[in-house]
Amino acid sequence: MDAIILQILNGLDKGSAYALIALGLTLIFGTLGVVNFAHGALFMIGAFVAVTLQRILSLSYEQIDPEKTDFLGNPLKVQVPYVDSWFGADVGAWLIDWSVPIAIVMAIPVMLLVGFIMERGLIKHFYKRPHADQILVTFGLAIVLQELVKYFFGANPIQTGAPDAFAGSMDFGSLLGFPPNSIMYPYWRLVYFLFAAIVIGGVFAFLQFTTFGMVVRAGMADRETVGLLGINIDKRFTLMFGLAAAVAGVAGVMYTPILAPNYHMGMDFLVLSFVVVVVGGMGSLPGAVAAGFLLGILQSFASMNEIKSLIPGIDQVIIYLVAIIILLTRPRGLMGRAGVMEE
Amino acid sequence: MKMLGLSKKDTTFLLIVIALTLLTPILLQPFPASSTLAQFNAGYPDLMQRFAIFGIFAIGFNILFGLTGYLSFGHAAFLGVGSYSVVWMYKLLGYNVVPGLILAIIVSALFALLIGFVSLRRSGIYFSILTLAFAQMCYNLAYSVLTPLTNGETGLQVYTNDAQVLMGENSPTSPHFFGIVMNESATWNVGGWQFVFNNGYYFTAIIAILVFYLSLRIFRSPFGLMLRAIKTNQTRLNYTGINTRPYTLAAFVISGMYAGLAGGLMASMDPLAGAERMQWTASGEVVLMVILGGAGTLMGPILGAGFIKYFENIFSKINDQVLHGWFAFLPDGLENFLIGVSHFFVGKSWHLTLGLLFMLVVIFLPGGLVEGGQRIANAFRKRKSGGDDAETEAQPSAAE
Amino acid sequence: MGILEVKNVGKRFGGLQALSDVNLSVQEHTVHAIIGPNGAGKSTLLNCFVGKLIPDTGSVMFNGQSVLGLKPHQINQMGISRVFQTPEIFSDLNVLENVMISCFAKRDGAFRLHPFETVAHEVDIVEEAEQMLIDVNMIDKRHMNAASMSRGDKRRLEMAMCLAQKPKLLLLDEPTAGMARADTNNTIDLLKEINEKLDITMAIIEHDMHVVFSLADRITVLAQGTPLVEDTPENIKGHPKVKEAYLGEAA
Amino acid sequence: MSKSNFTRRGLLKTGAVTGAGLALPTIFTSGAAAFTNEPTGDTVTFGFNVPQTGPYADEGLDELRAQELAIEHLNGMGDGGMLNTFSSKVLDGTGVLGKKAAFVTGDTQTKSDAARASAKSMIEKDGVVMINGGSSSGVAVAVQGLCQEAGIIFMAGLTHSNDTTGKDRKANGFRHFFNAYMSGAALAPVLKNAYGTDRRAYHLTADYTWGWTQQESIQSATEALGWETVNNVMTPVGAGDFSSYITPVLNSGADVLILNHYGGDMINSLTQAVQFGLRDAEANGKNFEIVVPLYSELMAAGAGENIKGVYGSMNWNWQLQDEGTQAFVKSFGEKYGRPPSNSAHTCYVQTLLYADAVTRAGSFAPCAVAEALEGFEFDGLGNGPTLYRAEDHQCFKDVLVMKGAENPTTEYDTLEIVEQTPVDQVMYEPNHPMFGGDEASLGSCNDGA
Repeated sequence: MDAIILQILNGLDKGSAYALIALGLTLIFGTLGVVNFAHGALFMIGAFVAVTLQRILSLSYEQIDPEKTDFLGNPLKVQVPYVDSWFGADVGAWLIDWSVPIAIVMAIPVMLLVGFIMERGLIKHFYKRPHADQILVTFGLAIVLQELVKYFFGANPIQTGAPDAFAGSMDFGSLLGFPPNSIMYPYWRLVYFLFAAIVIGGVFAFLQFTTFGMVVRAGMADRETVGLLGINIDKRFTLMFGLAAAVAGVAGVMYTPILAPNYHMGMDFLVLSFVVVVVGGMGSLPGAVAAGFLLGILQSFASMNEIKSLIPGIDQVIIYLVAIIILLTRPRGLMGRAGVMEE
Repeated sequence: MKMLGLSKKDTTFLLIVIALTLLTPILLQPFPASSTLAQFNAGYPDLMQRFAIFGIFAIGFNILFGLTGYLSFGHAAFLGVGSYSVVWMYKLLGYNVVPGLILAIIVSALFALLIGFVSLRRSGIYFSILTLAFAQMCYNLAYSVLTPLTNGETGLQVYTNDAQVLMGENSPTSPHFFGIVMNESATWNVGGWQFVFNNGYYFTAIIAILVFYLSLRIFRSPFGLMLRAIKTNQTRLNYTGINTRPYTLAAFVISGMYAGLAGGLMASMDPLAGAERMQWTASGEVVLMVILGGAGTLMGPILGAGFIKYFENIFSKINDQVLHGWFAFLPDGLENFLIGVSHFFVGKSWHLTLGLLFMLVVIFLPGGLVEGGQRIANAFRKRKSGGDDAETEAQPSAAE
Repeated sequence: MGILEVKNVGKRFGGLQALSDVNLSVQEHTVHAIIGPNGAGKSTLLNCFVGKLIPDTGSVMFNGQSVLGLKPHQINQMGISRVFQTPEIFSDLNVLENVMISCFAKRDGAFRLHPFETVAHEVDIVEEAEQMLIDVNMIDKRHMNAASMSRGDKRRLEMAMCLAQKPKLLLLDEPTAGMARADTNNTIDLLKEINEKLDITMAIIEHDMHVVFSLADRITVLAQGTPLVEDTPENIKGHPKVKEAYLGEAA
Repeated sequence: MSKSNFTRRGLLKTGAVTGAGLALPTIFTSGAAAFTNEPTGDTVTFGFNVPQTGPYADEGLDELRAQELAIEHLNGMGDGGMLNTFSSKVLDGTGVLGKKAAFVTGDTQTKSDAARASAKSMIEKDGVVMINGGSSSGVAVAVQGLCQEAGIIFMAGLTHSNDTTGKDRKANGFRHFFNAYMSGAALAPVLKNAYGTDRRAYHLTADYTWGWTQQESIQSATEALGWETVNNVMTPVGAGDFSSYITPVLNSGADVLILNHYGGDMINSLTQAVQFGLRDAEANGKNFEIVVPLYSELMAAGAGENIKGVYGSMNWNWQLQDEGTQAFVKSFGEKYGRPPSNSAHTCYVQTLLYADAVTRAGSFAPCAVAEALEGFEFDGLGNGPTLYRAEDHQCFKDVLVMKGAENPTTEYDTLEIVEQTPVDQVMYEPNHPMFGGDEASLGSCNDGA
């Protein structure tokens, strides 16, 4: 039983990441009608905003420590972060320690800006072009973005830990009446799940309760009408794209302590997130979220030894198997509408 | 001049393609071997073979995507299946490529029939994701659980203790076609140039010409017309008494067989079948080739395939040493600056250049490289004739 | 016994009874119009004929055979062609190719694997299609891309595609919707000509009374999913029930 | 064999081939060369085939640095590095057999197909006489097979699977790097001292050939100590999130987790295992421990603090104090501002070993070179006395057992050397069952052409 609850937690956690990426992808597709293969790259850029902030906070000057020697036998140059000398060692260390949560504050404007530039500079010219063109141009962009990141940050994963305050695990089982220490779950993963829930809730509330959201929802239901509503639709599209980029970006920031970011993490998530979106039903926000969690949980269960020993390799194919079954039984995914992306 | 049931225009076109293909070893070797530009020569057997093989793959993919508009993201699965078939035939029978290639086409057709039958129940992106899912399952399983069959990460290869029941005393010990050994070449030295005529290349090239001819026939056939009609308007086709499903399935199976043949040829040139051949990136690569070259056109896929393979093999090898060689005549500061800039685009950053080129081509040449070629041709023709007859040529039948 | 016999057809969408108890008989070689106010169920009924919808109750017999449960292409192969409200043509192909597809469908059936023949060598088909284009007066446009034509020409092309199949029954869904008066008159003339020259039955769904009364031999008036009356145009014109349900509101 | 197997266009670069007017059949057969890519000009070209794109690009970059350095040293530039400490003294900084050493590079992308494509292009287009480098066993086996067919020498880079010199060994292929069996054999005594003999191990294993041979080796080594193996779970390569494989570990009755992962997989699985509190947990009344059989500097850098106190093994480390190591670290450090990684070391050493063998053999012919390498005993290249065993072309030398440092002073000393396991303890028979048994054979060497 506790093993199952643990796998559900794992699944929710995986599902959070899938759902957040799929949410942004669906926002872009639903409103702008653009298939964005660079969405994974936005997730990756978000993660590297956290890395960059950590690097900035750790910017150091060199101090010669005559006591020690470096690998060539010369006196060791010790790196002292500027923040340490400005704010004192304690505050400095705290800032570096908390770089991931702080990066969220930074990531939102950065990602909005990235989204705006992408939409204004490139995507807007592709609204009327065939989906195949959109795929090719955004795929090209994704490659360019990840190669730039590789150029500056290298190919090796970069560790960006969670703040020490979130290190360790919470005794989740005792909340549910299990004996102590039977279900331990890392704080940061719980934080990630809560964070994802908040972001998803926020996006839905935004769409539900604001005028802007109403226009967007109207657009997702019927793109023609948005045109009729007409008041500066361009600006709204840009904003929409920025919002989707920001959602992907903060999802990336928060994921860094779970998965050390590297330059190709966007590509790794790309295929998966498209499967999620399609299983949920193209253009359906609730569908994307539901499919994200569903696939996350199923994947976790498929990874259990008991199931793997019955069907070897099931954990490697479960996502695809589920996608096939769902698409064959529900022609347009879980919550898709007719006619979207079927021509 | 008409032949092989083709119109005059198509016959000329085919003859040009044949000539270009057969002369490839010379055409791709424009720089003398001692010049610094020899780096850009592409006339060595492996790359020429790849041009032909990926040309076949892309031509086949174009029959599905270019004509019917169904975008498969899983064609790499057939490529892999084809390769495994050929290597297994090496292991069981011997190094003659014929049994393997036949098996590759049959097995990939069966796979395509199965995957196509299921996936074609849906259209649009749902179809794409279904094919992707099937291919990724094949890849993941081939990489891990199916290792006894595929030799996993290492790739399936021939061991000395394999059965090889048809191997005679004097049989060649590498892939051959009834004694014509694939990796043997003849070299021709003229002046500073050296041209390499490789058996394997000509074997793949002749097959490529054959399948190109087949695809030309398909494009011009009533079947091809129906496929183009499917892309345009399935509703009308249904209400015109046409059952579209068998047409799309036939197109899917044909393109799967092309892919299987291409995979088989890969293993015929180089007796190893790796699982990465089935990964989604490999499926994506052929999509890019076709779109980059010009989907739905006859030459586009071949151009796209050549373009991407050229980049992968030539640009990735330009390292600092080479750059220094090129810019050595410049003053030091400028030399270092230029090398620094080049760093972004060549050697380990060749992906970046490829990504940029994708973007540029799609932005400025929506019809792919073929459209670029047409524009240039039209510009020339306009200049010649004062721009009067360009209009009639600008509207070729969709399958130009 | 008509060529198309509709008996007790009913169709429900959720809470809405779209069709109930529809009985209809279209006689061979006649032009039969189905009219009715918006939402009367005309299109639903038409979709039941062509296999897009399957009625919940009743039967639809064409030439003595049931069409229920058959796919659109199977029904078409039985001899029913359909013209859409907005012309459905192959816009990426040229005009001649559009018509040739119909000819191929007529000759080769729902599916035939013919990947190595050459379209240009199918002399019979080409001639047949060109003759069709001559008949509809479009032969000079045969190499034009279908997408670049005027709406009237697209309609004419669609009609040609249907006629090229030599259907026994031609279904027309508001063939003059959105057309200018001149175009409408041209279409009426074309349809009249077809009706006179060819051995064909037509069923028309139409709003435009001008069209209906110019063409129809018999008229069925549909209201709220049920046929109100069925009669000749002369009789329908003065029918009180029709006036009440349909013409009345227009008056 | 009158026809050439692989063409030698690279020769032309050397300007040795004179232009012939018209093609004649005799030219087509080109039987002039004694072996593939026989260098006839005043330079000889080496092929460095390393990952430049993909997840192991950084590792490939470091290998390239080392190889460039080796070329410099061979040509008498720089400070000579390990040439000064190498026990064989035939290399004198005047190139190789009087020819200047040059190199070309290629991108393996860490994919067998791409690696073979770039290797073929080096052989066919650039006329290389040997290929060196790589960072995965799949690639190594694939390229080794190619070099065997083509008739040139393959010097493997980082490849740790038993198969490379086991069931997939080839007469033209040589491996300096250590292997999974050696890792297990070297780690076992250290693990025994640190954690005792009464332990229960849980394995997470990357689901591909290297993972399996690694797991098999470490399992047999630990079981020989008396450890029990609770479970062995295969994880998909590139899984990213390993949480669903890690959560069952704590309640499984195991008290040691062995991560048979490499690269990004290892960084993620170790980080996540630590996140899930495995390092702080107790099981069976003992501290729960994690072991990572194969370490690399880049993995250590990527995993950061999580590796503290975690045992693993390496082929070589820059912190070694012998003369050869110091010479190499000095010249590498001065050129690139960082210490070399162990895969860089292997690639550097392999280049020197090849050049040395050529010089001793007096020929570039692969069979002559192979003969010179077989059974070659040397010292001064950082690993102490080393033997290139003739039967399987595997180097035998001491193996380093490493531990994540508790208080690293710089980003380069995150690992510390715990022990240098002597070569005798990691020795095995050439027909060991894990290495293909009696069936495994080198075949005969191939000169090509």
